Amino acid sequence: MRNEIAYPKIVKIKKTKREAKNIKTILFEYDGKNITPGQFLMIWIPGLDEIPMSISYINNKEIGFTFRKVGEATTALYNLKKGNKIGFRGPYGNGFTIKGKNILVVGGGTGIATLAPLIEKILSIKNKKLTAIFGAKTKDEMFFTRRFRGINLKISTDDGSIGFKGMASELTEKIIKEENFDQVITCGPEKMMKKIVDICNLYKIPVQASLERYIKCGIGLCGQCCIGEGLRVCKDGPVFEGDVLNKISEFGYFKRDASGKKIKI
Amino acid sequence: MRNEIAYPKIVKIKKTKREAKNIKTILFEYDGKNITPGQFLMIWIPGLDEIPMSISYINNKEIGFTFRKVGEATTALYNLKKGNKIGFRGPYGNGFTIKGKNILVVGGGTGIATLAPLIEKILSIKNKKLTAIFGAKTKDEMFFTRRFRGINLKISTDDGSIGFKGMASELTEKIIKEENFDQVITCGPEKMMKKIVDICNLYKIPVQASLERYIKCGIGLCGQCCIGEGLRVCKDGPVFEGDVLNKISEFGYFKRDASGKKIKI
Amino acid sequence: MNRLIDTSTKISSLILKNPFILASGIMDEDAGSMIRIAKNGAAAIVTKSIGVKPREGYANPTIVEVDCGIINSMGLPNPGIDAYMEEIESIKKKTSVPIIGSIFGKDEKEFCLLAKKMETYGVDAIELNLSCPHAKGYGLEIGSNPKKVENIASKVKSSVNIPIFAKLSPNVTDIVEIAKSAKKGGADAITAINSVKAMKIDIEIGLPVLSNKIGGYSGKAIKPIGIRCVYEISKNVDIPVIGVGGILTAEDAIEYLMAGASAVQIGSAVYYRDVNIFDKLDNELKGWMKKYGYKKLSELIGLAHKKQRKVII
Amino acid sequence: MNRLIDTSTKISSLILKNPFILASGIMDEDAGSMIRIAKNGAAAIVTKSIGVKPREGYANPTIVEVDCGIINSMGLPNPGIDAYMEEIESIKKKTSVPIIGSIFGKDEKEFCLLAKKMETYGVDAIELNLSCPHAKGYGLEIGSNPKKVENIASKVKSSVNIPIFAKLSPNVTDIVEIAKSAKKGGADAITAINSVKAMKIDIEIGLPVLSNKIGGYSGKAIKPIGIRCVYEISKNVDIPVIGVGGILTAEDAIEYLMAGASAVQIGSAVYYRDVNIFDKLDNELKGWMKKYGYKKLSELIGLAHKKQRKVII
Ligand SMILES: Cc1cc2nc3c(=O)[nH]c(=O)nc-3n(C[C@H](O)[C@H](O)[C@H](O)COP(=O)(O)OP(=O)(O)OC[C@H]3O[C@@H](n4cnc5c(N)ncnc54)[C@H](O)[C@@H]3O)c2cc1C
Ligand SMILES: Cc1cc2nc3c(=O)[nH]c(=O)nc-3n(C[C@H](O)[C@H](O)[C@H](O)COP(=O)(O)OP(=O)(O)OC[C@H]3O[C@@H](n4cnc5c(N)ncnc54)[C@H](O)[C@@H]3O)c2cc1C
Ligand SMILES: Cc1cc2nc3c(=O)[nH]c(=O)nc-3n(C[C@H](O)[C@H](O)[C@H](O)COP(=O)(O)O)c2cc1C
Ligand SMILES: Cc1cc2nc3c(=O)[nH]c(=O)nc-3n(C[C@H](O)[C@H](O)[C@H](O)COP(=O)(O)O)c2cc1C
Ligand code: FES
Ligand code: FES
Repeated sequence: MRNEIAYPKIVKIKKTKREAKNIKTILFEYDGKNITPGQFLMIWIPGLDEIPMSISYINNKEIGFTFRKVGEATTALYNLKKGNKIGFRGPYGNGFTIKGKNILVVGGGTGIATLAPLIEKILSIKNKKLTAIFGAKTKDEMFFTRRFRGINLKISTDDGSIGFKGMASELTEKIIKEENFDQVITCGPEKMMKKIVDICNLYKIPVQASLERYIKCGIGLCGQCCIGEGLRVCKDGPVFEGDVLNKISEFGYFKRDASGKKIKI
Repeated sequence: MRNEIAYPKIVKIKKTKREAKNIKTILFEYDGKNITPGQFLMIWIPGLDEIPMSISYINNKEIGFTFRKVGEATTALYNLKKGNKIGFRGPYGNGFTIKGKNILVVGGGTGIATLAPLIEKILSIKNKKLTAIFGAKTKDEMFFTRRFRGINLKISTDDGSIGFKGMASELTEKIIKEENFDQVITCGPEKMMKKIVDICNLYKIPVQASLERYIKCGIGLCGQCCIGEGLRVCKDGPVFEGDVLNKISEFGYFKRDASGKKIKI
Repeated sequence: MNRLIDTSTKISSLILKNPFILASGIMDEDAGSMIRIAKNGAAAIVTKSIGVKPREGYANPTIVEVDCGIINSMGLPNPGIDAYMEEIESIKKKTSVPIIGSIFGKDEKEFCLLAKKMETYGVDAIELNLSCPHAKGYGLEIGSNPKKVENIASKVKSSVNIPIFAKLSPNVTDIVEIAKSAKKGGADAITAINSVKAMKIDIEIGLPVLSNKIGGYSGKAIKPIGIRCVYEISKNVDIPVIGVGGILTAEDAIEYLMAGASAVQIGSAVYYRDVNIFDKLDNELKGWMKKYGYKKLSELIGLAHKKQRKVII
Repeated sequence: MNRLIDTSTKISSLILKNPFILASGIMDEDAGSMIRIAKNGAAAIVTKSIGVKPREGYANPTIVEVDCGIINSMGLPNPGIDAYMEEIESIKKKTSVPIIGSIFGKDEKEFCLLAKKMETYGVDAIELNLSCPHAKGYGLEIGSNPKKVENIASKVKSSVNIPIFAKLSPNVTDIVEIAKSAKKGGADAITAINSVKAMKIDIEIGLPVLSNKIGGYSGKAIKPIGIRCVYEISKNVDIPVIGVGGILTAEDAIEYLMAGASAVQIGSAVYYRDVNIFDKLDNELKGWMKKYGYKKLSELIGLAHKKQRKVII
């Protein structure tokens, strides 16, 4: 019935790739055919931690995830080499649902990694039109700009070191004013996603956003990651529709730390 | 993988039949298509006991067992009526293997019940020739003599109240002398079966006998029913080939009580 | 048709529309989740176990699925009793389903403080977590000592005016002795069982999977242990018992009821059968009762103690 | 190829060709069964637990299979120590595989008498059953008391010249405390775990299935409990541990070895995988060791204690 790997599967790292400053990809052998873009894995670093990671590469032979070095666990991952072993369970969560013909995808920071397999999937479907916006703080942190063929990609950086100078959300509003989109899909910092959802509300465009919350069980049991009326980011999400997010008062404002206490975003 | 019912299935008694003095059959709904003649059930009388019973009726709609009232559990069974509930697990054990063309079946006492579905099976196979001997102490205890169509049935009673006067084993030797059998199959008191196996050894006829030992687990785990070099009557048996029995020194002489102590047969 | 079947029950002064209560630690750290569970048919909700101070719990992995269940060592993460006021108050605004505040402390003082605050926030009963198998200085370390259990129960009892339930662990030599102590102290009901101390080692890595190494085993595998505990307690201690441990189906719940439980809690099954399990269980229960000719839940409760050597059934 | 892999091990003075021992109570009441098991590759055999007098055990049903295991309450049936002489003597004639005589008594006197007779009959070691979960006055009722355990171990130790193993129950508040007492008394090794106190109620009948109502839970479901016990004991008590509980595959056995066991016992799996399981397990073990680059069993034993926070693997 359940399709996911429930008990951590141990895999050897097949390849690691530096994508940008402090950003790396880890790839390993696994048949990704049943994975939906937007789903995530729980990556076990034995002896250290287990953390959620979106799947950034999906094909029939290997899958991978792309991460920024931010703390202990991601630093440990950053230092791993080909042949080292990690565990994973999953895929967990719902993943994105592609709707309509003309689609705008907006990624900010490592959110780009989450959107990458979605972009590949949209590009593989006939009669879809795709525009993508990738935002980063600065040029050094931008990645995946050359990964996709035949994509209409726009870039923004906060400091203007490459592409549009400003926030990805500003560029989004600019583009939405110029073109009619059937759907907007976004993943990135929550403040950015909140702005994009608000813009889509204004322009009445269906929107999906992929959220991050502190994940413990990853299987919808412990309640650690709940938002709104008991929506579990790990199971009912991480992707939510705009009209669901509109009812969640904490979206863009609060999350919960590992103790369950509310903290500002 | 395993085909049997591991946890007691509760069934309503569909019918009870008196077969002879102190001998009754209990029937209930169950598809017997995967049962081999010679297999047995563990019959649960809730609140009282659980005892082994050979399956004496097998068809696609109902199955049944036939028993003699000898002690507390069988008396309780004897008093049950249509609609009462019992539990069963199984079928357990190996069952008989039919070999050759001309077969002699020898039943003594309730051993006749164990052989009944085997007889029906042999009768249903083309090109088999079947002779059966049913032995009992006296006429009142004889049963199943009119159950089978087209059977060559010979009867013996210890007191001669019906049929041949004497032991079923004596009648067996008499018949074996007169006719060439490819196989002898027997079930009944162990002393009788021992004699029949010895006769078959003498006349070099392949023989199978179905043994009884005190059964607890019924699934080959507890070791209660072991004979010879760890042969479990409940799992490796209850049917054994003559050449196996020839190596089991206790066959016909000793069994073990519920404590595992040896007692004379 | 099922409307003729009455599955309501009661534990002390709590009236429950059905016997299915959400177990502590399952989607019950925040108001929103508990409201969702209430809307899905749970008759009552036990909160996450709350302590005096915020606690992050153990590092991940905090949970691992094994063949017949789940082993977790969350480590009692909770936002602390003060932050919890907001959660209880907002549930209470949105649902009338009874809320049972689960609390853990290191001594009777902490338990009393927590119980009083919970009562002020508006919970309908208190569940004393005397049984968490993996938190040093808490839970089982206290709950395996009959004197401490009696003392905590009696101090909490005299501090609040709502019923108190003692949640016990099977990881003791004699659960009946602990249950008796809880009753002596004034507990209004016993909840049994908490998860069973267990461990999973990954043989390819050569390390225990959970960061805390030892965790609590829940799910299908532990049901026969829970049934035994409930049977023993309800046979020997004359207060209601709430059964918990490995309930996935209505049949599992019925087994607990027959063992002597007046209600049951659902934990890991929220994973196995998802959040809408509560309505499903109540429907399955009613269907079963109808099939076997039972009309009221009370006919099932403790049945396995009543029928003895009844041969003809 | 597998011949290069050495799976031999030792417990006290017993040298075992592989780590797989037949557990007590499984096809080991008579000589014939034990000879069959020895021929099927078991490295040693523990006999059925034997007492001073013959005992029939409880009425049937004595066993019931549940979702993830088996619950039994045989009730320690055995022919009595005197009748058992014949069995041991005839095994000893036919096999050189070490025989471990399991015994149960109501006090140290009975244990000593039994141990001495077993030694005279020719067994290679004694296993003290301090853990049967369902026999009044025996097993767990003694084995949950640290003083009694120490006393029995020390009296038996000074009565015989063969190694003695103490078989412990997980149904105690602190198994490490009991293991320490056993060691203090002179036990040469700890066997853990016996089956877990459990119950199955048939809901259609409304009665516990087993005639003794409560039984011992074995099989797959209890493995995480056994692993936890072995890990805790081997971490805190410095004598060899024999792991038992829910071992069905070589991987299960490896988990026990890594938790600290020097050998393992196989019980219920004789049902799940039949009597030829011993050779199968040794082959699977060798195959696994080869795949993962281990050459000797000692490299696996206690591994989960050695590797700590080793991030890069
Ligand atoms: C569904 C989901 C998908 C994610 N996908 C990616 C991805 O593709 N690439 C990427 O770089 N990051 C991703 N993240 C975030 C990533 O999990 C954290 O950056 C990582 O856990 C940090 O761990 P650390 O020990 O290095 O940092 P720490 O110093 O421990 O923490 C840094 C930050 O990470 C957060 N964090 C730590 N542990 C967890 C946890 N168990 N669950 C959620 N957040 C945690 C902390 O709250 C803190 O804000 C994702 C998060 C979620 C919820
Ligand atoms: C494989 C097998 C198939 C059998 N098939 C039949 C059958 O088809 N018809 C029939 O009438 N009988 C059959 N028996 C025998 C039947 O099981 C016993 O007659 C019955 O158990 C007696 O129970 P009781 O309580 O009435 O008698 P009790 O007074 O308890 O005992 C009477 C005799 O039955 C034996 N017995 C009791 N319990 C058991 C047990 N658990 N296992 C084995 N023997 C036991 C006793 O050792 C004693 O010799 C079979 C036995 C076995 C082993
Ligand atoms: C993830 C998780 C967290 C838990 N947290 C708590 C807790 O905080 N307090 C508590 O008393 N029990 C806690 N428990 C135990 C459950 O309430 C319940 O007693 C146990 O899981 C057995 O029931 P189950 O088999 O239905 O899950 C937790 C269980 C799980 C699986
Ligand atoms: C049918 C049966 C009988 C048992 N009898 C005994 C016994 O006599 N003495 C004993 O120490 N343990 C006995 N045990 C317990 C086993 O030796 C073992 O400790 C337990 O079953 C757990 O191991 P397993 O999961 O591999 O079966 C028995 C177990 C079973 C299933
Ligand atoms: S992390 Fe446990 S429910 Fe989502
Ligand atoms: S009755 Fe247990 S092995 Fe046959």
